[in-house]
Amino acid sequence: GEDTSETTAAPATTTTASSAEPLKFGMILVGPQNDRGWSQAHFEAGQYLEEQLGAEMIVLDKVNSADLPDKTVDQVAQDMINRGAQLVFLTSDDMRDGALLAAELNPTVPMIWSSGDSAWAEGEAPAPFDNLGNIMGRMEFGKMIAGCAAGLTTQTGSIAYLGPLINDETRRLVNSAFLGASYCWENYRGETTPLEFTVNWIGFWFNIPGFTLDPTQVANGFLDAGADVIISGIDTTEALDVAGQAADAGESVWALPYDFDGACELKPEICLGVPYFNWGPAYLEVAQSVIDGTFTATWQWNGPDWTDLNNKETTAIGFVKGDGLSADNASTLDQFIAGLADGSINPLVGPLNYQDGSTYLADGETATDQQIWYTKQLLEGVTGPSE
Amino acid sequence: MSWMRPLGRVLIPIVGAMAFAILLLLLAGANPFEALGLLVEGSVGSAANLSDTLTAWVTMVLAAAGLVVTFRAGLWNIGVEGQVIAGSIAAAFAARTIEGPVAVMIILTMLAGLIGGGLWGLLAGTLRVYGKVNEIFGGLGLTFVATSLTTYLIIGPWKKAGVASTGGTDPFPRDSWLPTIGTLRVSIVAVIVAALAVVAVYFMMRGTRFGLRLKAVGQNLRSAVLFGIPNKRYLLLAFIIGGALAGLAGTIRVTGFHHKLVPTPSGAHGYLGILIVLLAGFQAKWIAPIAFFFAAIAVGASQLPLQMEVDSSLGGILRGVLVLFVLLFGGWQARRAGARLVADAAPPVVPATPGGEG
Amino acid sequence: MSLELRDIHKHFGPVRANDGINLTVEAGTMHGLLGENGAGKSTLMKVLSGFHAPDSGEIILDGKHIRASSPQDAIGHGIGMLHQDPLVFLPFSVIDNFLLQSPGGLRLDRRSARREFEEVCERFQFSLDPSASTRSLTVGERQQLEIARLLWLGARVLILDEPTTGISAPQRVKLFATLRALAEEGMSVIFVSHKLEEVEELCQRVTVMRQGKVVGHAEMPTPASQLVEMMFGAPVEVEAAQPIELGDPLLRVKDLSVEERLLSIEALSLDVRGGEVIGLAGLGGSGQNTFMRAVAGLVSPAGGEITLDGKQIAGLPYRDLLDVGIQYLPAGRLEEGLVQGLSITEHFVLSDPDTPFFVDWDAAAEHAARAVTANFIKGRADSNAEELSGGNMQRLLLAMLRPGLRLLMMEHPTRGLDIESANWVWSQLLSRREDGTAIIFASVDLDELLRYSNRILVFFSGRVISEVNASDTDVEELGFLIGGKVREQQ
Amino acid sequence: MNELNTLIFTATPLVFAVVGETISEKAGVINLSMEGSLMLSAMAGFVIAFETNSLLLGFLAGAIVGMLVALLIAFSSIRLKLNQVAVGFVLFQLCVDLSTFLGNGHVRIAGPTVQAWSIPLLKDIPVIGPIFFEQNLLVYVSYLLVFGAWWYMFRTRPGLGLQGVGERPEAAHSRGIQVNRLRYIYTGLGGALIGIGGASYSLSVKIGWSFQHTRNLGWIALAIVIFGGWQPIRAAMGAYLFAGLLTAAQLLQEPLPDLAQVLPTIPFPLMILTLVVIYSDWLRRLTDRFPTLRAVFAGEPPTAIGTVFETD
Ligand SMILES: Nc1ncnc2c1ncn2[C@@H]1O[C@H](COP(=O)(O)OP(=O)(O)OP(=O)(O)O)[C@@H](O)[C@H]1O
Ligand SMILES: Nc1ncnc2c1ncn2[C@@H]1O[C@H](COP(=O)(O)OP(=O)(O)OP(=O)(O)O)[C@@H](O)[C@H]1O
Ligand SMILES: [Mg+2]
Ligand SMILES: [Mg+2]
Repeated sequence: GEDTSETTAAPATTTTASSAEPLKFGMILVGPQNDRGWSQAHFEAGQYLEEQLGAEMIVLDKVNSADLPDKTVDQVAQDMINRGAQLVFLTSDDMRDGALLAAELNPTVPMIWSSGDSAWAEGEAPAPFDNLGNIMGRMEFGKMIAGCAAGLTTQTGSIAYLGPLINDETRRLVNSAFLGASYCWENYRGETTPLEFTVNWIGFWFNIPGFTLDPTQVANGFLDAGADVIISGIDTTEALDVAGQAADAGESVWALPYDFDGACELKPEICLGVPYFNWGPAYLEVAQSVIDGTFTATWQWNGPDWTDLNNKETTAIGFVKGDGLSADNASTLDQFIAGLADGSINPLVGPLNYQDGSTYLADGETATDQQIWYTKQLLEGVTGPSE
Repeated sequence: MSWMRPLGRVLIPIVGAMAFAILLLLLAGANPFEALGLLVEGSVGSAANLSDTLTAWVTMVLAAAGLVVTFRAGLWNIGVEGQVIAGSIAAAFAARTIEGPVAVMIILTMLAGLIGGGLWGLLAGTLRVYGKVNEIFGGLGLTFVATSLTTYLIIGPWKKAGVASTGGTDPFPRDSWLPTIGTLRVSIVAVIVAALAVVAVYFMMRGTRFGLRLKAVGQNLRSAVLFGIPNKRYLLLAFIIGGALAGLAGTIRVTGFHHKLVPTPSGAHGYLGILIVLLAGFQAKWIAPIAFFFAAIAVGASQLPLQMEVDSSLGGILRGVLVLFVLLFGGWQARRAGARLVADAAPPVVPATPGGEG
Repeated sequence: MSLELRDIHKHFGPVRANDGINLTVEAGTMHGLLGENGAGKSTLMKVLSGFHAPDSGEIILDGKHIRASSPQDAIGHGIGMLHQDPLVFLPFSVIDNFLLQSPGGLRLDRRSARREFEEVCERFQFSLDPSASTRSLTVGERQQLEIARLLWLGARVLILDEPTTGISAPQRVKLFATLRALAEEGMSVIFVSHKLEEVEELCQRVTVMRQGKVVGHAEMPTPASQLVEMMFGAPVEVEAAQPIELGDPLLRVKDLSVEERLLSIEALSLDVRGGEVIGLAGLGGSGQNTFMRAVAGLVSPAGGEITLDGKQIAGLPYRDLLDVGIQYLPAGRLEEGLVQGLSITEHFVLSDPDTPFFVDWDAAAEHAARAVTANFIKGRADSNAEELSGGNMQRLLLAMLRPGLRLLMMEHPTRGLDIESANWVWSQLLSRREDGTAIIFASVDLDELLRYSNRILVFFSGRVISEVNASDTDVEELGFLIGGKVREQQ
Repeated sequence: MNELNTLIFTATPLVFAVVGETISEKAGVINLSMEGSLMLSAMAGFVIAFETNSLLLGFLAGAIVGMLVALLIAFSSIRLKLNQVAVGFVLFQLCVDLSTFLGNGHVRIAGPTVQAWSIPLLKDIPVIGPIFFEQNLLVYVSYLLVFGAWWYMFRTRPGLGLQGVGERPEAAHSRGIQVNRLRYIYTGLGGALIGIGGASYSLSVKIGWSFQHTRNLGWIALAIVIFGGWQPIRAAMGAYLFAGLLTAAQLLQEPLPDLAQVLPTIPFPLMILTLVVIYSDWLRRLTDRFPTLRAVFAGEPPTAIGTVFETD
């Protein structure tokens, strides 16, 4: 096949797509494109690009070594480039090595490794490829809102978090949910007994029976142990399914799924809401820069559009309230969101300790981006393993 | 011509399997000929695709060649999958801990893989020979143990610095990657190793006393003892050889393809090896072409969702239906001919029963 | 109940096992069925009992045509068959065996079945424990279990296919008494055997088969030589063993003990000289085979010494003993002796200790073809072992014996063989003596033991209860020794 | 308490599957396709229930799919004399791929689910009631199935015949049992139960359908059948034990984080260990001495498992 790397030398920023032909871009998904979670959110962002730019998406889902054993991530990227992709999105934390290799082999093709930190000069592991950028949403806000909704709703004072595998990102998100929940529990409900906040990790982004813990079982276990709100951190919707069943059986329980704005639809009446990624705007901007020939590899960590959390044109992360959230709590939640927006509420200010008692943020200290991104432990008050 | 009949036995089921796949595609509302064309183009349509196909071919051939040995010894070595994984783990260990020039690394990682796979085979063999645990169940169990071990290593001792991701370990140092030519991904070394293995197994089974004795052990353990064959030793040896070749496949998966240890390093190539050997009627001479066909489907199928909205599982369906039809058709033919069973070449499935009379 | 078979045909592939058989059995009689190996006797009986469906032919029972196309139908018509190897279920208890596929409702009533079982057993003086595991029964007891079951189900025609091959003399006496009692009650008995004296003892009429056809009927008594001539088409000479000068002491077993699951051998001692033939007698499972297997290194002894030509061999595996001149032939020819799926050529290659690593297949095929001719094996060099008949399997096994053996051990050398094959087997074995080979064999055929042995060891429950010179004893005495009578008297 | 209730609930699909496979293997047919047929029937069960909005039709579809796969194995073994392991293995792979291909349009959508229903009176029994009788209908059916299958196998006349067929088919035949017909029936029945197990996942325990929704659970079920020594009650206990291990994995994650992910694979080493113990001389000597223990410990596979029976 024609190999684009032979043209070499020219820096990525000079690649210009002819304006006559529509942009072709590749979208590499780690899970199924219809997972009602992480992968579907990316897939729909791709469709958004097609709509907005008349661009053409080449998509391949289930790109992981178990489900697609005979292609590696970099080979898939190469296939897409060979098919004419001028921009490739590699959309999982798992794709780090493939992304770096693909970027190295195709220095003129712009690529985005989502949720990664390779282009962050101040990050822990910057990589020297100027055609590989990163995009991530500031989901810590989404998780704080989700936590708040949980804290406002819980009757038993016990909230559970269905965690995937353990890394910086997932610790960051658990801590955010915990901070949001505690804030609302204490400040809006005036409770003084500390909130019970438990996390169990299943071991991977989604369930592989026999190897990961079974999220269905874990979610059931949460309910058995007395939790009445489950916050999901995994790619799929088991937490909502299980809570829905319990609710059907007459129990008062709720859940918050994750990643995808349509996730509540499976069981709206007990869904408190869903924090989701809206990759569209950032991806659109990148695609436009490729068309314009102005692409530069940057690390983006985009926050919500506080003026309208659910504006699909502008926000990087959002939160859709669910039918399970009572009207009172919904308005309290809006209050919390407004506080986050104007900065009057910032749960990520010290004093905060890690689980082992060591200091995370000293009294009055506001967390830096590095401190938030590279979260090393769960916080004091969260039950569950940190590593 | 001796090859005409087996060819005919394969051709009719191929047509049947194709018909089935076309039907499915029509049901899914896709153009079947475009899809089948894509399968071909995606697997052999360009040098890059062909090289990807060859990369898959190498490991399938190695696993299948090892299976010929264990099947000959009457063993349903379904644990081959675990042996591939064990080889991957051992090779990864070598690649991560030893430093050296490329040539040295090739030899050491392959040696490690041979040993790792061989030991995993030996484990199933020990359970079979000394614990009377049927190799089907022992092997399946050990496969899951090997997978657990992989996951454990990846999120535990071999995790990436600062990250506990199941995506895989850090890539190995470049010196332990199998060298490739230009931008193609296939390694000539790997292809040569696989070809040598299949030829060696062919001659071992056909022309040597070892092959004959192995067959005697496979057909009737008790008679074999009375022929003075060291029964246990042969059974264990078959497991070791089969496991070692599978382990070599595992090595090439990690040093020539993934370049790191991933949770499922085998990519189910061990399981595919079983299908290949079933299709080949347990004969070494058919392995290489059938494995190529399988590799082409595996690699070509990834183009289906890229180009049209067809799930890549279609490739697996095509493969599965094909093997099923070949088996069924063979059985039907044998029945019609009133001849002895085609599947006779397959070892009888008799789970090890406790000795004694009966 | 009278029975008539008309023009029965049954073929297996190209083999015409039954080719137009006509046979009449009168009510209340015992009818013998004779014939060489492969004559089609078992096939005919399986057709009669519904196990095999005939290709064509009629079965007439008490004047009525019946269609016994399944065992169920046959049992319904009162036809019951005792197979050569009793078809019982080993892991089940005796009572469950008794009940399996008995008529009745959904629920199993083991308690009342037990009562009925005990009644049947009492009638025929069988002593079977209903709750015992079937695995622990001897072949004779398994036969009794089957007979009890068939009678309980109302069998009026009883077929017995070589019922005496696996049982001892006292068990045989008991079986025959049972059969006579049944015949007196009006039952018809069909008795298949290779042993003329048994047929003479029991039957009123005999039918002789050869190559799928009936070659004649005879009213008993008929001289044995005439029956043999009908069976083989020519008279068969039984040559007596010529006495031979015994050589030096060869094998010495001292205080051998073996522990096995159902049996242990204690403190067994034996000296064998070159050219000597030792017969091992005893009920099935009394330790004869275990003893031979221990000497052959197939079972590891718990204690004791075994020396061959003065060299310690206890604990060595069989494959090493092969090299010092010990060989062992098992009773299960296809189960343990030959390898299904391998050709005769491949068998010869396997058995040749000097085969090089790379096999010369052309030379091997030539060698095998010569051996097939020399040993009168009916088959080709490329025939697979399982295609051979029982007698030819035995010929192949003997043809593969190594040259220059010191000690040959054999289980049931002529079990299931017709007289002609049996003679050939023994002529081969006896010729080995001349090179000083000692022979140890186990058999339940008392004539065989008496005719060919120098000495006979009688086993009972893992011990040698007596040792007799073959010339000093007779069938009667030996038979009762085997039943453990001696022990009881002591 | 609650945990035990959940344990029973989540183990229920496995209970159906292991009892089904036990019946099939008892008759001498090993259905190695279980991993695939469980998955395909989970898919079919969900899709049909969703499209028709009828749970009953969903379960029926699951049962039919499971039965068809099983009958294909029986057919190729009985009529075509093919090796059961070979055919079962191929069908495993084929069914997994088919489930993905055919189920792609119904991923992660809400469909009908089996609703909880407590048994009046029984649910009020202290301790036991809340664990066993505050479940759904499927769970109650599984209780009946386990005891029914056990009773049928070991306490009835046809049950003895079923065992005979898998133990020594030629002996069963000589007694007038129609061996191959029974093998079709029991394999089909076993397959249907596996299919109901699959549908129980998608309609009751892991509701909905997604890519490889029941991955590895079929293999686990196969291991449990062996662990259960080919006895329905013991097999069901194995299924509950597996669910218990999952619960334990969750509870132990905090104190023993490294162990948590290993626990779900324990059925496999456990199966191997069971087989080693079953066949050990040590156990044989023990049960020889105390025959009553045999019912508890023994677990020999049906002797004729995997073999072909020909009458002519
Ligand atoms: N009677 C039998 N039935 C079934 N399998 C058997 C039987 N005898 C032997 N085997 C099988 O053969 C294997 C080896 O048997 P055996 O112990 O006779 O070997 P060997 O050649 O004596 O080896 P070694 O000298 O190393 O002990 C056993 O593990 C068993 O699986
Ligand atoms: N199930 C079968 N399939 C194929 N051939 C068979 C089968 N059963 C018997 N035969 C063949 O039919 C012929 C008659 O066999 P049969 O067993 O009836 O002989 P027999 O008279 O009982 O011999 P023996 O005295 O050795 O028991 C033989 O050539 C035998 O090989
Ligand atoms: Mg016979
Ligand atoms: Mg040994």
